[in-house]
Order: sequence, then C-alpha cells, then structure tokens
Amino acid sequence: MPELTGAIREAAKKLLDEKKVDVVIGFAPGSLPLRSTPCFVRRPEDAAGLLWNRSCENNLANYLRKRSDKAAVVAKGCDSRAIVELIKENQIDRENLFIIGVPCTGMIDRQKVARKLAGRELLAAEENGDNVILKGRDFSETVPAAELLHDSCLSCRHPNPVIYDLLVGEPLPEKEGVDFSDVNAFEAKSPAERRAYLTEEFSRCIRCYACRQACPMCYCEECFVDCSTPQWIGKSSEAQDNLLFQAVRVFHSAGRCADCGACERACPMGLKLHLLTRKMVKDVQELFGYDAGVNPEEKPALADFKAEDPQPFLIKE
Amino acid sequence: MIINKNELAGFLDRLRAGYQVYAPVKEKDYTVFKEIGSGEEATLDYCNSKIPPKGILFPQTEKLFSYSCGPDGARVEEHIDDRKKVIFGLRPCDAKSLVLLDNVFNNDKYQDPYYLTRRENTTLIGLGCNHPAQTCFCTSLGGGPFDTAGLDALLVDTGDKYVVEVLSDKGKALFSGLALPAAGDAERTAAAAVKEAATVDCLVNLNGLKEKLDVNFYDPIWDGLHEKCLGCAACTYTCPTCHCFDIVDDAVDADGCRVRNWDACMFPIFTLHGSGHNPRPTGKERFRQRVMHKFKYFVDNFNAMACVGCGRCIKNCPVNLDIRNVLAEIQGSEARSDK
Amino acid sequence: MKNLLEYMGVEEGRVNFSWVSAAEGGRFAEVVREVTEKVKALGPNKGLIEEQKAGCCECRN
Amino acid sequence: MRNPYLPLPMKLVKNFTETDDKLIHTFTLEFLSEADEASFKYTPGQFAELCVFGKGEAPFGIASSPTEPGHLKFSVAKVGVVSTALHLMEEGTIVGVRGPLGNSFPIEDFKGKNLVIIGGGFAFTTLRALTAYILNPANRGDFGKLTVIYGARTPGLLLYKEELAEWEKRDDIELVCTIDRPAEGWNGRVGFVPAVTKEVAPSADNAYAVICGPPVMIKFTMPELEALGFPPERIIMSLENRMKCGIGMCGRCNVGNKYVCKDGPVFTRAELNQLPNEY
Repeated sequence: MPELTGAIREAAKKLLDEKKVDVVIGFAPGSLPLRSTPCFVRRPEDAAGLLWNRSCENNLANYLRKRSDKAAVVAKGCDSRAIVELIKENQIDRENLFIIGVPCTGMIDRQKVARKLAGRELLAAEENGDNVILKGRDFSETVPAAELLHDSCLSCRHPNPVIYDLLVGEPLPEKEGVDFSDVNAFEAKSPAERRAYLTEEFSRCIRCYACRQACPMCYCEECFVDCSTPQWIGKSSEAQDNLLFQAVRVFHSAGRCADCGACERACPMGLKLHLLTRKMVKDVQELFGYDAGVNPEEKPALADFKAEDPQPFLIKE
Repeated sequence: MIINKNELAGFLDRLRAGYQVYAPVKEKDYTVFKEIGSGEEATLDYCNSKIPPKGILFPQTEKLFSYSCGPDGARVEEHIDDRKKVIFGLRPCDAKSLVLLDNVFNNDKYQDPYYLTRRENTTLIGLGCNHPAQTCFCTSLGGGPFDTAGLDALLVDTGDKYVVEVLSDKGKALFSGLALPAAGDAERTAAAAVKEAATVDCLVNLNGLKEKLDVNFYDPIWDGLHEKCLGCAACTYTCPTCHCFDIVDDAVDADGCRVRNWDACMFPIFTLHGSGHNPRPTGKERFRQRVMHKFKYFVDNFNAMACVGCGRCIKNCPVNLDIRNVLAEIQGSEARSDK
Repeated sequence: MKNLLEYMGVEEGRVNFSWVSAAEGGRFAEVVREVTEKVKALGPNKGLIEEQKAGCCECRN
Repeated sequence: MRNPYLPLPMKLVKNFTETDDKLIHTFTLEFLSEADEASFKYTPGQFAELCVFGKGEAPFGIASSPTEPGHLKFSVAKVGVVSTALHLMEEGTIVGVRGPLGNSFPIEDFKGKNLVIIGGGFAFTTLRALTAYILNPANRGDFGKLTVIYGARTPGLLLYKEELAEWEKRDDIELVCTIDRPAEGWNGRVGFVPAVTKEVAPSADNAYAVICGPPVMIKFTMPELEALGFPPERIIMSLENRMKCGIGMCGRCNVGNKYVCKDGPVFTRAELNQLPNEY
C-alpha cells in the first residue's frame, strides 16, 4: 500500500498547490490499530497526512453531496459507484469534483478481527503484503488479510473505480459473474426461519441510525422514521419496528444502492444488514438488469421503463 | 471475603434468590449486561460491555405509564420498577457514570421516580480492571481501574479467585448471610499487588479545558472538528453518561402508554421547533453541543465532567472520530476571544 | 418490494399487485374479490407485524 | 416520590377560535376537583405540558391569570400532532395537564415599578396572563404605570379582542394595539412594533420591559429599548424551545448551561447575554 499512499499524497499536493480544488477528502491514520479516519486536507503541506491501507472502509461519497466548494476525493471502487449514482441524482456537480481513483484490494472487517482474537485486545497491527500482523499484550499473530476482509469486499465485482480523473496504482483484474451466495443461502431457508432470524437480529438494533448516516444514498431532508404526521413507524427500539425501519430504508435504496457495505461497517452492533440490502441489489439486477453506479450513462432502474421489463409480481388474468 | 472463580456461578445463583442479577453476558461479538437465568451465563472475562449498565437503570425504551381515557375521566397507571437488583461485574467507570447521572435525574427541582427507584434498589458490585484497554482514559477524569466511586463492593481478580472489598451498607447487606470465606493476608497482598500493577497508559490533559470552552463557543476551530462526524448516535447511545431522551405516545385511539426512548443531540430533529426554526441546524452546532455539554455545561451545573473515560465512543464511532483528539486539539489552540 | 417482504418472512400471497385501468371496473372487482379470498385463506397475520391489541405494545391494559 | 411525568386530568370546556385565519384557538380547561386546583398553584409566565391522550404532549404558555380561579386557558396555534388534535377536540373531552412548569415573570421585582409589556403575533399568551394579573384590583396598587404594546399582522390575528377592548377603556393601563399594514375597518394605530415602541417611547427609569414575539420583532425592538435606556437586567424575555420533559432532564431545551424549561423560560436580557446564541 505504501506506493498508493505516496501517489495519493503527491496528487493531493499538486491539486492543492495549483488551487484546482479547495479540499481533498481522503483518509488519515486512525487513533486505533486497523482504523483509518476520513480527513479533509486544505493546505498542500497537510497532504502528507493522507494514506491508503486496508482500513479505509468508510464511503467518502457521503461527504460529497451538495458541496459548494471544489473538492477532490480519494475513491475506491464502491465509493466511485456511489458517486456515479449521486451524479445521476444531481447531488454532485461533476465539474466541481476531482476523483482520485484507487483500485481496492478489500477492507478489513473489525468484527472478524475481534472474532479471530476471541476477546484479546488488539494493541497494534501492521499490514505486510497480503498478511496482517496482529499484536496484543502477549501475542503476535500473522493472518492472511483475505480472512479478515468484509463480506462485501469478498463478493465485490468492481475493485477498480468506474469513474475517475486520475487513477493511482494499477487496475486490478475484475472477477466475472455475480456472487449472491450469502443472499441465496438465506433465501433457501423457510419463511419462518428467516423471520425468526431477522427478528432476533434486529432485536439488537439500538436505532442509532449509523446505517442511515453512513449511507451516501440516504440523504432525505426528513427521513420517514422522523415523521410524526403521520408516524409511519414506532420510535421505540423494538424488534419489529427496527426490522421495518431497515426494510423501508432498503426499499428507498432500490436501484440506487452501490452495495458498498458502508451501512454494515458503521453498525456498532454488528447487525448483518447485507442480508436485506444485497437481496434488493440482487432483485434489481435480476428484474431490470441494472447494477447501480456502474455505467454513468445508463438511467437508474426506477427512473426508466422498458416494455420488456418482467412483471412476475402482477396477478395474472 | 473471597469468591473462588469456580464457585462464581453458584454464588450468583444464590444471589438470584433475593435479587434480579444483571451480569455481563457474551452476545455475538460483544458483551452486554443482561438479567441472568443462571450463574453459568455470566462471564467476567471481558473488557467492557457494548451498552453501558446505565441501560439497566435508564432503559432505552421504557413505559412511563399507560392510560385509557373515556368521557368520564382518564385512568392512568404508572409502571415503576422497584424490584431489588444487583449489577454484578460492572467496571468502576460505569459505576461512576451512575453517580454523575444521579445529578441529572435528581436535580434541584424535580426527581425522576423511574431511575431513582431502580437506583435505590440496586446494589453495584464492581470488578476492577487488571488490564485497562488502549481506549481507556479514566484516570484523566479522576477515576481509576480500582476506583470505588459509586460502588457497593469491589472484586479484585487475583488469578483463581476474587478478593471482595465491601464498601457500603448495601454491599454489607448483600454479602451478609452468604458466609463467604474470609480473605487471608496472602489474598489481601495479592489483591494489593494486582491493584498496583494495573496502569492506564492514555492520559488526556483536561486541566484548563473548561476555561477554554468558556470562551471558544464562536471559535472557528469548531468548523474543522466536526467535519467527518456523520451525525449518528453510535457514540451517545453507547455512552454511560449520556442521558437525553424523547417522550412519545404509543396508542390506539385514546388508549395507550407514554414511552420514554433514548434520544441524541446529534439528530437534527432533537431541537427542531414546530415553526421550522432549528437552533442547531448543522452538524457543527450539534457536535459542539455534545462537547460543550459534557465538558462545560455539566461542570457549570454539577462541578464534574460528564465523561468517565470508558472509551466506548472511540471504539464505536463509524469514522473513528476520537474524543481524545478533539479535546487535545481544543487544548492545543490558545483560547480565542468569545463572540 | 414484494420479493423483499416475502424474503423477510411475510407469507406468500399476502402482498399482491395488479394493473387495472380505470376503465376495467369489472376486472377491478374481480381482483379485489380474488385477493380477499386468498388473504382470508391465509388467516390472521402471524408474520412480520406483531398484532397490535387494544392499548399499546406489551402492557395490554 | 411525586411522579412529575403524570398529567393532571382536566376537562375541556371551551374551544374558542381566536383568529380569523382559524389557526389559533383558545382552550379553557376546568379542574375536575378542588384538590386538583389546589395542587396547581402558578404565576404568570409559567407554562404547562398539555397532554392529549392518545396523541402526546406539548408545552404551552398559560394564558389565564391565577386571579381567574377554577380554570386554565391556553392559546394554541395549529402546528403539530397535539395542537391539531386539540383544535379538533370537542368540548367535554378529558385532557391532561402537567405543570406548572418553568420559572415565571419576576413579579416581586416588578412591584413598585412601571411596566412596559410588548407582544407580537400569538406570543401574547403569558403576557395576557401578566397583564390580567396586574390589572386585578387586588394587585394593581403594587405596580406603577402599565404600558402594553401589542402588534399583529392584521386585525383578525389579534388575540383576546374583547379583553383588549375593555382594557382600552380603562385609565390604569395605556394599551397600544397596532397592525403591520392598514386594513379597512381598522382605525387604530398602524405600524410595526419596533417603530410603535419608538413612537410611544415609554420611559425607562424605574421600569421593566417584558417582550415576547417572533424573532424578527425582537431583533428590531431590542435596539429601541436599549435606545430608550432600558438596561439588560430590566429587559425580560421568554424563550420558546423544543421541549419534551419540561423538568430539566431530557436535554432538549439545553441552551448553554441552562435548561429553558427548568431555569427559564423567562430570562433577563443580561442572563441571555451570558448564554450562547443558540435558541
């Protein structure tokens, strides 16, 4: 990753020196091991603070909506897909955005690291090629990075940014076909099993709305959860309402969700949100052949109508 | 007194005779405080819980009262929980947070019967921290791995047993009649050694912070501090000293109940007026409010910072916005003139 | 939307869509009758949304 | 331990439409028992949480004065869930009242002083309570000269029209009603409240000013008061914040280190100058 970091710093410094942009939005070292944190660089000399590693898991497209200044953003594959969708929805002015594209080899999932350490505290960590060295009070283990990546990174089909002004590093080979194994596995279960699992899972939701706030596509002025006239959904943190909240949030992301997994990564309770979000992505792909944020010219699924769109859900004569 | 680790489950089952026992229970990848069905479910092998034990005295969702209303009048029925409880194995920082919350729910004009009744009937048995975590900074807030503020008893883990220090009448009442073996000199010296060895590496310089916050409300430093904050409530809902709440009615026609839910200053609707005016319209004002409330307003009112240095907000922030860095940045800038 | 609801455990056939033009009065009545029968056959909703008895959630006063 | 969250049941006896745009109704509530009334001792300037069973609660200033026994009056604009439910409510329905909450106008400090009461739009509720309290024969002697300046956009939007008419006839109060723009059928004063305040120019010595109204009115009237010589300690304001608990715990109305519901809603200009400009 050091060569990517160097290239990003250089690009950022150049952009700021030439006053092409007012701010470069990228990642800086975090305050905890295996954590990086979004940062806003405005002075050329601060560009040296930028870095790129396997902990740049947040979707920076979240900070690009309705910006009044000229901004540059360091974008990995899924970030760029969110940017494409936001451009289609007139949330981003393409002229005022400079995209530094970064081919992405996947981001580390802190829940998996915690599971691997089984309660032992992670005091330090180092990325060493394709391995990650985890260090603690009285242990130091080397683990292949692939074992620690987010599920959404493992099933990712677009590691290379789909849109960029400058690409740092070499494009990575793209995997063919689609991988909805997690959704298919869950779908194979009986409705009762699915309902029981989801009810238990969402009984742990604390309604902190980190999923909504972390999602670049969730930017309604007044979210339906906050409405009181009418009150669509209960405000208490109760399993049914929590599940309904997530379901309706997923309805709103139909044909827009870039499957970046930012919601699941932001969830402090580690809920498996991808079971719902990726089901919608899979349906939209199968029904309308549309993959969000991949083709800047293609009209979004819900903004277009083709005569041959399948309608299996309609009642037949 | 001492409790051998292999007898811990039995001890907890005996407690369950007289109390509802809440103890740390492993759940998925974290631990939470739950009422245990049997001693086996509890585990003291944990760093700190995901949701603080404040959730036991001040639950996220709580029915205040139910009502049914007709032409002749309204029948209102309170739901006040006065059962005897034990919170077993909580960390000293969480116990101190309850002492801070007492100021809120028992202010100079009103008392909150829901919280205070539970608080009265709850005995706190703390577990000292042999190995404080990297995110802990309790000593910067006047606390410590073996601090006893707010605790009724403290357990010191000396390897194969826990040395019990009874600290209050409630603690005495709980342990009397349980006939636990007394702690000999060996155990006591072992406990002292453990206490000595426990160190908190992270120190956050807080002196002079309040004075800076007194004058830096309009300081442009706030523009940068909040920028990456997403505006979610992951930090406030996992914070042991956050206490803001919302009151809503959950009813069908005129029968229903009034429910209290946790709420957060980070949400725009928290202060949105009916007229549409919002005193805290953007994330900057809301983020500033969170810091100001904890490190200035609470100090003005109750002479203590509303933070115990448990580090949960650091661990749970989706964008790793570390409160220690925020405070250091404020400390770093010399206090600029107000307005 | 129908897929997601069924995926989440709402029984098949409880959520139905149909395309009926304003002119097709007869067909509209037909579809409504058909759906009502189908849902009645499924019985009360044990699925996603917990039943809301009189009064509020659990206290059932 | 008293439960400050429990509402006191009261009966809605009058649902009166105050303004011609029908957006503001005045509700008269009667206590159900002597004991209830005895437990509800309040002073002008305080507010209460009005509970509509099945809908929720909302804070409203108490418009009636303690000198008018047996009932409480609230003037409510139709804005949200609770206020809409109130507007549609039939007389005889049972509602809940929680309070009295907050501090009140500093009646003791007002004693022996002249008073200038300036209200705008529908923020005249607690000011009406204060005025009625002062005009009550038992209290009138305690206070000096009373000037009331009350403005609204149009004549139809003035609250408590009959009472205004009565007050105009009295000689122990100088009532100045004004509307923003001329309207036919109105022969009273025309002009914005700040301008009218400048014209009336009430003297500041040994006098308090009490001002409530929309932010724009306060923004332009404040300099006038300061120009007339009113020091910040003798300018009294009442804030309107989003509130839920009303007892200084839920954190919603927190401004600076004060809770508007518990430490307010009435503040002096001097106190407000200490607080951040976040209300």
